Amino acid sequence: MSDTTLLLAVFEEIDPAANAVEKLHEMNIADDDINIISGVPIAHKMLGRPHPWTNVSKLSLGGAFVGFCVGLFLNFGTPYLYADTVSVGGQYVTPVPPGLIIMFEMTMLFAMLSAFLGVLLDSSFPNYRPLEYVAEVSDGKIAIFFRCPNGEKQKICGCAYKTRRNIR
Amino acid sequence: MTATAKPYSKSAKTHDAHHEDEHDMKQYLMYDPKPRGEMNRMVMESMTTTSWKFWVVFAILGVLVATCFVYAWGYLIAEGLGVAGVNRPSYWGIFLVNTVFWIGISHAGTFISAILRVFKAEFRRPFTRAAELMTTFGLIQAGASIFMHLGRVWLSYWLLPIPNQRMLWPNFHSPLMWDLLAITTYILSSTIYLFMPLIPDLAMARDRSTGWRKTFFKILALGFRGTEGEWRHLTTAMNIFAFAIIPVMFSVHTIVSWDFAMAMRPGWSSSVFGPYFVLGALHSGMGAVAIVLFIMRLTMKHMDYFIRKEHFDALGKLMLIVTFAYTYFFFNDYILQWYGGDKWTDALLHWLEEGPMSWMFYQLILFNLVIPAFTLWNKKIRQTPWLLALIGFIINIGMYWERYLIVPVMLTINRAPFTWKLYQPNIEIFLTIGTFATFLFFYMLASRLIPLIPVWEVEEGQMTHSLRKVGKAELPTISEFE
Amino acid sequence: MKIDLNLVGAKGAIAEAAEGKWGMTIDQDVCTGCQACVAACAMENNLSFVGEEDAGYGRTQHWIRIERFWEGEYPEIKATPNQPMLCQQCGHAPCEPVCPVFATPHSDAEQLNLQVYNRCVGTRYCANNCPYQVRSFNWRDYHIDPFHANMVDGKLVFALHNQFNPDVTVRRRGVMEKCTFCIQRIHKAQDTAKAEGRDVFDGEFTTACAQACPADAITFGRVDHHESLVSQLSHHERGVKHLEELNTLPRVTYLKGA
Amino acid sequence: MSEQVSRRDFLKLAGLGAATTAVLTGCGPASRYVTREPYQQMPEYNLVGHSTYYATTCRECAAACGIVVRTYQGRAIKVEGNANHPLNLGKTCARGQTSLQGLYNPDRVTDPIKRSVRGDVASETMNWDDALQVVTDALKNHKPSEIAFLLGTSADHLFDLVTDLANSTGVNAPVRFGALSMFEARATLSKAAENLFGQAGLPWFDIANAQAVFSFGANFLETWISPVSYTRGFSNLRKAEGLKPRGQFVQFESRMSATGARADEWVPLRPGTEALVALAIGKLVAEHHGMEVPKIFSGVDPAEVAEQADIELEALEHIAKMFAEAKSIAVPGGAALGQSNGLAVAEAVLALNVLADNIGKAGGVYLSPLAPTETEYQRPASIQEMKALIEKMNAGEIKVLFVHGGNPVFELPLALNIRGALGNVEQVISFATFPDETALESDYVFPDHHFLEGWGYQRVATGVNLPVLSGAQPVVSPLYNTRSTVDVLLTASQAAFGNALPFKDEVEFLHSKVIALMGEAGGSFSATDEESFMASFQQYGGWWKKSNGTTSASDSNVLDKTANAEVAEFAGEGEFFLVPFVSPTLGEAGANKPWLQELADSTTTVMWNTWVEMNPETAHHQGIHNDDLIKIISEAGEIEVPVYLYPAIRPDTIAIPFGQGHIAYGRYATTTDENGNVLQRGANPADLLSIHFNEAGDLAFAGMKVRIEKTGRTKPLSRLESRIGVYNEGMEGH
Repeated sequence: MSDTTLLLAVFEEIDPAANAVEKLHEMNIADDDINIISGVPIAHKMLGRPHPWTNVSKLSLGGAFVGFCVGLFLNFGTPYLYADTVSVGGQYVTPVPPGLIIMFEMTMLFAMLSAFLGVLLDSSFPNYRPLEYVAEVSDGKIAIFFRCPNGEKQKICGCAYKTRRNIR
Repeated sequence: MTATAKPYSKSAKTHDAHHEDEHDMKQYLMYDPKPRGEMNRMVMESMTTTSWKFWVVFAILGVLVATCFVYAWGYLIAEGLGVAGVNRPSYWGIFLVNTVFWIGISHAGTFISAILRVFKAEFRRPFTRAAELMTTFGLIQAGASIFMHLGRVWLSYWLLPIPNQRMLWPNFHSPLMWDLLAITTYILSSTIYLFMPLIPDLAMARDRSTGWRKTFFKILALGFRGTEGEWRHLTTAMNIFAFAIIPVMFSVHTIVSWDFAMAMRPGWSSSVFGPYFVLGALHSGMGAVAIVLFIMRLTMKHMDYFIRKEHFDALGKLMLIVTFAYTYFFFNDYILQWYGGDKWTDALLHWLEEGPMSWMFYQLILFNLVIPAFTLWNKKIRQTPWLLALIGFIINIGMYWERYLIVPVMLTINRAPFTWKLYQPNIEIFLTIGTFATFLFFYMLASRLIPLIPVWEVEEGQMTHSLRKVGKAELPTISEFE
Repeated sequence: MKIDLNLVGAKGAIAEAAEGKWGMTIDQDVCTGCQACVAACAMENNLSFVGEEDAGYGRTQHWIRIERFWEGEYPEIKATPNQPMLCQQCGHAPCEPVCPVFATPHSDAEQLNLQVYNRCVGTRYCANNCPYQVRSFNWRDYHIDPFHANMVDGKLVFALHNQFNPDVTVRRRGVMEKCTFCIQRIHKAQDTAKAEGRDVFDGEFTTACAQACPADAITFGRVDHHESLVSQLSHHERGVKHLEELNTLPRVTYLKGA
Repeated sequence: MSEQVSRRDFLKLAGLGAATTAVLTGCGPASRYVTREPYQQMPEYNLVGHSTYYATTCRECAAACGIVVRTYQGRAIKVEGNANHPLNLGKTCARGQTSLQGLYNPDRVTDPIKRSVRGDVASETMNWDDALQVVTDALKNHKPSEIAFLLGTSADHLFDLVTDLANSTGVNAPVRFGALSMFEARATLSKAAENLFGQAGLPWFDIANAQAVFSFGANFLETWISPVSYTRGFSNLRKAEGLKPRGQFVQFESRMSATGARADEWVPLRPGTEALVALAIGKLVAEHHGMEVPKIFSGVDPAEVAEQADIELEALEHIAKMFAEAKSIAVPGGAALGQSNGLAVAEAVLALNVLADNIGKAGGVYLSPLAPTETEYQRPASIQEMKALIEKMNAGEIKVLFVHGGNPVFELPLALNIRGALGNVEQVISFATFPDETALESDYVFPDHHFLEGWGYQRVATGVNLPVLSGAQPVVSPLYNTRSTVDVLLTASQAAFGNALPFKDEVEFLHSKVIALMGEAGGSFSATDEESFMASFQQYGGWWKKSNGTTSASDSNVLDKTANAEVAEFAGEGEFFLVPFVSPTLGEAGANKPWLQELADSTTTVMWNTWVEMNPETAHHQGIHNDDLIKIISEAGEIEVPVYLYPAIRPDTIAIPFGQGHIAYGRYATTTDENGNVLQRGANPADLLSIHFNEAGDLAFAGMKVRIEKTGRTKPLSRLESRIGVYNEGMEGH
């Protein structure tokens, strides 16, 4: 790490930011070394960035399956945990229609809980350690952090419209 | 973007003046953009500018919470339900009226934020948060009301899907059990759904505050910065929630209606109760949103910028549609009972229409069907905030009456006419005041602690707007980022 | 554990043997409405009295009540035959499935509706769903209201508590209760019979209400033993089940008409 | 004998345990209700967890039903009927069932007390030695003629003891009184039997074996004379068995009673016309049979009677036809006898039975057999006799009055002013178990045991065609520092008069009375030695003859008598006939049993209060609604009662139940305001009664006209029934 420098560029508008990203690409700075922070969710296509990867959907799907199984267990499993089944109102011990309700609710609950869990895991939330950040992004500016070899710092700065400061 | 379209982004201001009607422009938040920093400042100011009037109201509510909620509930628990008005045959009383009512209120939040989000209805943006807060706080009141209703609330954990000491699990045949699971699902998911879009705004507030507020926002913002990945995870999850929470929302109120409809009782046993309840919930929820928006606009600084006539207008249209849909289901339920000719249902209808509570029945029709249907078609009325709030208030009274009629008044009539007794609320009145006070108390507290306007969503909306020239006219177009 | 697939189902409920085990007949033609059954039930089952105000408001704790209506106008007016209404111990009890905590399950052994007081959390759904409206809820701690006590040496002494039947639980506030067909007497008789190596014979015991009834309007016993008196009476041509159309399979047969 | 005494001793031991361990602990689970009995204090044959059953006799009314009390670890748990007892055959009424709430009533008098100011609740506790001295002094320091005993209708052994005392020392013979006997007009019934059949006593009506019952005001399914026995009779009447058809039942009365509510034909005749209607039916029946109309019936014209009675002639003829064509029985009773012509009513109705030729036959009228140990029917005092006693008291002829078993201050008409008369008595000593109104007006209360704690016997006056002496024994040891009045009187009289009553204690006295039956043939059990006989007497709950002991009456000349065919006279001004009736659930003294208060009245389902029944049409014209508090004004007094719009009462009649209106008698019989002051619960119709008698000396309690005034206030009545469901209130269009 010591041979790289973290640089920050802050833009008011999307178009210059997109140009800057393009320039960085031209300078052979990999997408992995660029981190863009914005106050609104800017689609990756606008800045010419690769599609960000996320686990949220998969986790949610997995949660849904777990929830379905929990519902299945609650309705069709628990009544058989006793030696004698408890009968009520002449109904089946494990009736299907109410079971559908239980399974639906549990599926949705677990799906949503795990989607949220996915957000937390994927974004490493909560995380209170200081990380590269500028408060201006929440005023609508777009910040581009990028990592470049120490030697190319000047060159890049010359190309960039503006350099505020680097972190670390 | 097409060549003819002019972006309505921040730089639009610097463009040559459009000769648009200024007044008309003011109706639309999206066409009246301000820089993000300015909006941030306004939202932060609205949160921190507190007049003495606020504290007076807040103190009164605090006293009401302490007396009508905390003390009254403690008294109820200590004395037993004898201090309430429940009796045979009205074993259920206002507590369940309140439960249904608050769950109904809570539906508007989800409806506005999830359905309108899925259908990309732009006008939703500035008030999704206010509506979602209603969902969460309304559900808290609904949950509290259920617990007030229980005869032995200290044993309510026996309802949880865990085995007791003797390894006995709860009974999943019971609609109350479905209800418990559905409401739990709903309260958890809607709270998360409130929280996720709030994270960027909390981060914004974190960056703009000092002292204890900074710590508070820092903890709640979870360390959000706004990286591409964070946005991606967040928006993905929000999309999942938006789609998943809609069926959950429908299921919750349907299952609430099944608490009644599953019972072997005249008036209750109706297959239309599910959608009827859902529409009723939306009806009262929309009305409540109108009231909340009106109050926010009236009392909070800068809110007249964010909440405009277009929002009241759009809300009014929604309310009108819901009114028609509600009327349809109301009539559907009524004619089904009316035509059936069953002895007991007949008696029930007589009771509703001629009994001592018939005034409630007629007010229901007037407040829920007639007044909204005959006023909301008028654009002027829709665009007048206080009028819309008033109509929302009337609808909510009507909807409260509807639940009151369904729970204790309908319970009076059963198949054992020897037992028919009228229900008269007792301590429930105080506890009802208590739940309303608690709701408002929480809401006022929240208005000081969290940004009530989702600034990033508003900005996102403004960024997606543009004017497109068609012939001589310039028409707004909308595109989503995704 | 082997799962019995007959217990899993989506279609309607399984019909329990229509007759059940214990049953009762009430001859409405001879019932005089004297309230002896109500008093006997109260004494046997530790029912609490609720006082004037609550009683008038529909909070009486009667497990059995005598209903009468009017027919006609003066002077051609008649009181309808008295109808003692108590828990019908339905085979398909609407109260049972709606309880979220299994506080009112069905006894497979005795084919009665049980009420498990210490499991009850007081949702009162069962009472709403009872078409006969025979469940009563403990709205207050009636039994330990200090009004009934005397202060003796600085302590509250409830003289009336001496009368409590030790075989029956005393209920506190927040709990639903209802007629149990005097299940404590059923069990006692069964225990005695078992100890003596025989079956319970017809008429060996009866419920408190039937025992007290001066008009002998109430008969209790095994409806599944065809030679028993109650079984024969319940097949009487005057026999009617209340709200039979609801398919609740009530175990109480009313002998109507004359 | 020693066997019983020793058992009594160990019962006492067990009771001590009960008293000391019955103190409840503080908060906790439901188990706090369980009080435990130390093992070492259990009677030797008691098994822990097993119940012991004792046979005794119910004294909630004078009928003397046999009961079996289940006891458990020294506590009485449940009253059951004594299945062997011929009167009630194992059945009980609600008042018998709740007698345990009398035993364990929190308002019992627990110690002998002395009251310095009569009528003041304040009193001081005494010990029994001082109390006995008070009684001894009272007996010793007064002339025997200045000493009087006012007893209740139950506890026959006490009555016998005082009678013996009167016979041997010259004190006034005991006077017995109970509100029930007043409202049943027992003296009238007894007098009618004497006039017609030559023998005083209560007739017994075998309705079970009749085919049609015609009751003139007799509320035999509620409180009348022996309700459990008559209810069984009614049940058997209704049950069709084999060739026996279901019996018919016709009731004549102006207000539908719980008994009338069960009738096939309910005939709301104008009060005072019962005798005429009975005679007219007799005439029509005779004509139906084509026989010569007997002299007794010949004086009436059915058409005129129908008009006087406000009924259709066709209805009368229809009823007469029913009477003629079935095995019929006519029963006189209740309000019909409590009128100026009550004796005529009783005679006319009994004459109908003679016409039906059912005297002494199955399904007919018997003269009740005399109970064992009885030489003649000893009926309670009529109000005329009570009035004589009160006049004696007012004249200062009575210096000491002993009161036991009744509550005359509450039960007697206010117009008799017994409270004032007590003021003229130097010393009033009450033996009350409960702090009732009479005890409040006494100088001393020396509490007797509750009947479940005491010994005794009770004679079955009527209700079964067997002579029955019903035995009583303690089922629990006395809860409080109470003492049997018999023991008190034995001790005191021995101190005052020497050996006037030579018995060691109550048990020895009982023994002396009961053992006389040992030699009688045909008894329900037999024994060769006295101890076995007494043991069996207690064990079976009494002694009775196994075969029919009814005497057949001579009815030869009855139909040739002349009947007094006139309408009753009514005292007072007003537009309404007043019908007071005994509350079917409370009886005369049930108001302090909370569960009796909470039982729904059979006809109105009202609980915990007094109501006045009024025809809805009348009320509508007067602008009176349900729960309106109205003032009822008679020539003797006025009371305020809430209205119950009762659809089955004549428009010119109002009816009020007797049983409530206590200002003392414990927390359940009274109410309290928010400051804890004791208030009257309900109202007492006895306050309205003016003093007019029928020919037999019974009060013409139903022979009054009253007027009403609206007060503008309301008092909601607690009803079990739904006003919506039963009366369509709030659903007029339905």
